[in-house]
Amino acid sequence: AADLGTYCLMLADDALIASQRLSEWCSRAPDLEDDIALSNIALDLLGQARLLLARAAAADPSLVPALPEGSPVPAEDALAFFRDAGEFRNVRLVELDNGDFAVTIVKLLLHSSARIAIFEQLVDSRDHVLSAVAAKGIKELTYHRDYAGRWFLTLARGTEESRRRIDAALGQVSPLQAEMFATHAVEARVAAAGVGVDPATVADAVAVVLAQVFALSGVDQPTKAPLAAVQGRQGRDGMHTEALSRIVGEMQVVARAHPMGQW
Amino acid sequence: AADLGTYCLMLADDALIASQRLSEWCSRAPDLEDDIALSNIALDLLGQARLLLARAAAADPSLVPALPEGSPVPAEDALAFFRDAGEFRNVRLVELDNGDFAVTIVKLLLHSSARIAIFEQLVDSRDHVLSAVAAKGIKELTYHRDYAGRWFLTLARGTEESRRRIDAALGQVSPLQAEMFATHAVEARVAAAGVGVDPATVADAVAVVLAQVFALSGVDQPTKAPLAAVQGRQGRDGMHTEALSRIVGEMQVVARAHPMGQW
Amino acid sequence: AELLAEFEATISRNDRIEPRDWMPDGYRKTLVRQVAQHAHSEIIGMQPEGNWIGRAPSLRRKAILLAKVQDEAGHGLYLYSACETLGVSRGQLTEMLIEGRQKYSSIFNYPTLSYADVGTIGWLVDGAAICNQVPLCRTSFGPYGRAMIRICKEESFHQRQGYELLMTMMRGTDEQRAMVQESVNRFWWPALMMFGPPDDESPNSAQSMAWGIKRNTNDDLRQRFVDMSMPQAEALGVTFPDPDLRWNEERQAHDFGQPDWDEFMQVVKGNGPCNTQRIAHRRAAHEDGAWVREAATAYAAHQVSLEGA
Amino acid sequence: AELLAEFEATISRNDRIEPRDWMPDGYRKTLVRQVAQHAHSEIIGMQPEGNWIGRAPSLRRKAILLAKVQDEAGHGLYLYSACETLGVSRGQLTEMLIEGRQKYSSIFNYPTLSYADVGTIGWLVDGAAICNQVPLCRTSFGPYGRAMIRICKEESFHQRQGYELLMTMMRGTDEQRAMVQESVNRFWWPALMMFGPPDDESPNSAQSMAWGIKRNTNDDLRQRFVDMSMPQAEALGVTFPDPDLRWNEERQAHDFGQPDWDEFMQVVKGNGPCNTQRIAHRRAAHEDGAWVREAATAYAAHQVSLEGA
Repeated sequence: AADLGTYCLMLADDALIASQRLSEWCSRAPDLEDDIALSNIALDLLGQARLLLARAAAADPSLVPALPEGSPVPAEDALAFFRDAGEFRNVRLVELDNGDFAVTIVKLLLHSSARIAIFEQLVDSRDHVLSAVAAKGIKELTYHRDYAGRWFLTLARGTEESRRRIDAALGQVSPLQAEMFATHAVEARVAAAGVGVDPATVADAVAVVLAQVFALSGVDQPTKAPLAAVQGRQGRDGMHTEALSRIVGEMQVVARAHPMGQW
Repeated sequence: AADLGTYCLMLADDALIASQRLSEWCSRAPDLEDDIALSNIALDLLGQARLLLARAAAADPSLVPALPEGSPVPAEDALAFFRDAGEFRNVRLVELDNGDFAVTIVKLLLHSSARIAIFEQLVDSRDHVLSAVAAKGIKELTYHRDYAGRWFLTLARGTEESRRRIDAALGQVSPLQAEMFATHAVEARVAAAGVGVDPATVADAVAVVLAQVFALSGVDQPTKAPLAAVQGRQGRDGMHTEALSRIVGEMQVVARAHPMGQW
Repeated sequence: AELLAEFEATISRNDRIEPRDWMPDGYRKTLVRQVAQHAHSEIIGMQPEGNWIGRAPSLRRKAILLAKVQDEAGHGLYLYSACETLGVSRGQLTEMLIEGRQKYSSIFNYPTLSYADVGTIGWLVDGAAICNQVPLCRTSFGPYGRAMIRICKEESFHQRQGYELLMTMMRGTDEQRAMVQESVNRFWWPALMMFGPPDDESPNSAQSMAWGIKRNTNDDLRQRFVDMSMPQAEALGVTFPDPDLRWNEERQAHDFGQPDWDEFMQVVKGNGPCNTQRIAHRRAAHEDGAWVREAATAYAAHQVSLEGA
Repeated sequence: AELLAEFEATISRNDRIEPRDWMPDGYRKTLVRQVAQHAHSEIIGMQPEGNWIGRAPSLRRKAILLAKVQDEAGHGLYLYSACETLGVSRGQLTEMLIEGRQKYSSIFNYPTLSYADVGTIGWLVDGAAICNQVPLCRTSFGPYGRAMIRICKEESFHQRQGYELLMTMMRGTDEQRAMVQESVNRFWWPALMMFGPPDDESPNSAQSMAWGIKRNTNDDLRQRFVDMSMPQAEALGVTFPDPDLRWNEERQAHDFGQPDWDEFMQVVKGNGPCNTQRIAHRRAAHEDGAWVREAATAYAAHQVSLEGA
């Protein structure tokens, strides 16, 4: 149950931080249609995060930060707003600054491709909540990946400027890709228990999908080495980039000022 | 005493927020010498803020936010880190985004010019602490103004690009200038009591000094209308721009997470 | 003259004018101005609330707020489309907005300073907007009227959500209640200003009413809004910052004070607390996105030429 | 040959080589590489700590941190000046840094994740730097040696401040103590890596020692650092994350484990957790400031031409 809780946090935090980053685009996107699309994707991910945080809290109540007695803050919010940055379990890719639109598209493409592949196996989870979250999520993620893939192709084959930017974006984001497929001990155990998915098992399938996108776009496979771990620890262990404490600081500022608040 | 405390907060918050903004330049300035100079100015203003916050707390202890019993947080930090944005008394000019180097220089020029003129009268305050703060501050502020004035001239007479930017910066910042000289009821009372300075009394002198800088730089006097108040309220009343809650949120994040902490 | 007669007959039957119908130049111009201003208001209106998406204090509220701001983008989209049926493109309209040649609702030039503002904007600002807009569902120009029907439906939903947020906060801590009251104090007068200047100082109203573009006077709508809001404030447990506000038994309506019309004029003239910031934000988004829009155009052209080949 | 003999005599007397003196090309190149790397380390080193200036939890700590990071900029300035006496300009050095053609200390490619890191960097990272640098005060090249004297003095001050921050935090809450221990766990191994690879894998050491640029071997210095740090850790009440770390009575020194040299090589090769971020930050500052530096140059030229006229 502890493993299940932690595993749910991993999946939840990936979605929550990605959603928080995407929502930064709101009122800033290149066109209204993209403003709406990016908000929509942020909303989908936020929805996934909420279900998964609730499942994490149910599976292992000890994960939920203690709040003052009588606090009306629900478990999903206690987890989202009252954990410190070092307790977040997301991969580092989702923390990365939005950068320009190309960086955002590359992040979304790489992340949604990996997440779909995981969710496609997760529908068979012996945990019915995870299975249901996965079933619902696949449809959403397919839209996210299609949106990102369409823009990836468009930018790669658009103008010289957009091509330069998509290449730079791929160079910047791709070192963070490997971490998504590195098996964490918790993932190994929940996979063995038939509850979760070992992400290493989907790495090849994702690579094939992405290779198609790259080929269609006329873009070379990225070759940069993966971002190093810190003494073997990465995002899943709470070892993040400097960006996360800033994201979390902004996200939590109002909630933390009112631990007894109702919203 | 309540008026004196509030007045000290006004002078303190101007310095504190200006310092916070200037320190954002650290490791980002156009050249190492400017990195050092801007940090130096930020340090001077931080020093002024600390003395003034301590004076505010001594003059009116009720201003100091309540902390959990036994908290070791000193009064200056309680005031800096545990007030909400709406309790800050600084003028809106110091909150403004740093923008490019030209915006920072214009902000610094306008603010240091006004602050010097006020401090030059404040040395005669019947409050010995304020008088001493002013005496020490004048030397510091003179350096700040000279630094800003030199760069103003350099950018105005440098390249076409730098001229365009200094003009744009002046257009952006000058609407916030008038607020620095608008007499607040508290300022009127402390001035009448011989303790503080009515900023309206220095407006003309400051305008003369700035007119010289503009003339030397070949820049026209800015003509933009002042930024409107909100139902008569401005920064001195706690009515700020949207930027302040973000500045304050960042500044306070660690301190607020540890109300019983020692640093 | 025959065309004009037909146009006027349509108006007087309370029928819709459609894009392909003949219409007087003044009618078209007035409509473009009004619909564009309305569209711009939706788009600029994303900013004050969007300011708090990243800081929403619960995940449920974050989802609600994100969806709401997204709806505003959607409203902007319909309204720009309605405007395009009058022959002005979205690109042209955006240029006019960021160059300051077209206006948007002045309310969005006030800052949002706490999370309570999200609720207050929903309750009072969207509430005032609805008072203004419901009559526009019957406006004479078809695409505008139909857009308004859809928009009004969503706006009432937003208004209820805003009111519900405030209601929840009022059940919370003392700090939260104080936050709500402070927010209401700040937005009450600007909300009243949303109905425009008093009738005797509103130069364009008469013609707009004759053309069926506008259906009620500013003061009528303002009165209706005050009367509607008072019982809601009481239910919420907040007051409005107007000492003259009281029930007038004789008029069967509330008497109330006048907003600070000097401040209103300052904001309209561009000197409001956030005018520069709002336009700069919009301009930055537009300019930062230019390379993306160009890439999309280039890619589409390329596809067409491939299909042609 | 005569020049070389004179040079070698100076070195063997432990005297200083000055910029106008003749020196072998290899000596000059090695020096430029080392001094530049050191200068870059100071400048890049501003970032990990600068990351916390805006969030310093007390005004006193904010002032201390701001002054410290400012000192690092000052150190960078002296060292770039020392490098300029060898004929390479600051602009050239900066270009080489942001193009990745010159290195800086790998330690700065680790992220700072809590305010305790400010203390730990002062204590362990500055501590290790001092161990490396104190011998350099006697280095054979005059401008470098003199810069190092000044820098070492300030670095020990920083080290004491860092240690004092940690000491204060350890007297605080349980959360603060945990924060300190977590930070020490993260920085211990990277601090040991600061002395470079083990002597048998350090190719340039021998020549540098012969030239009097370097005065001690990597392993010597690393041992000295461990022996110095252990009692400090005990006084503080923290442990180091090394199960092999213990006092060896026979050697009268501590035995200790080896850092993960694979991770070290990854970081050196540019794949560390923050390499890209650090260089991108430096590049952005350099590029964003270009117009300012150009304006200063143009203005200075203009003034000169006015004076000439």
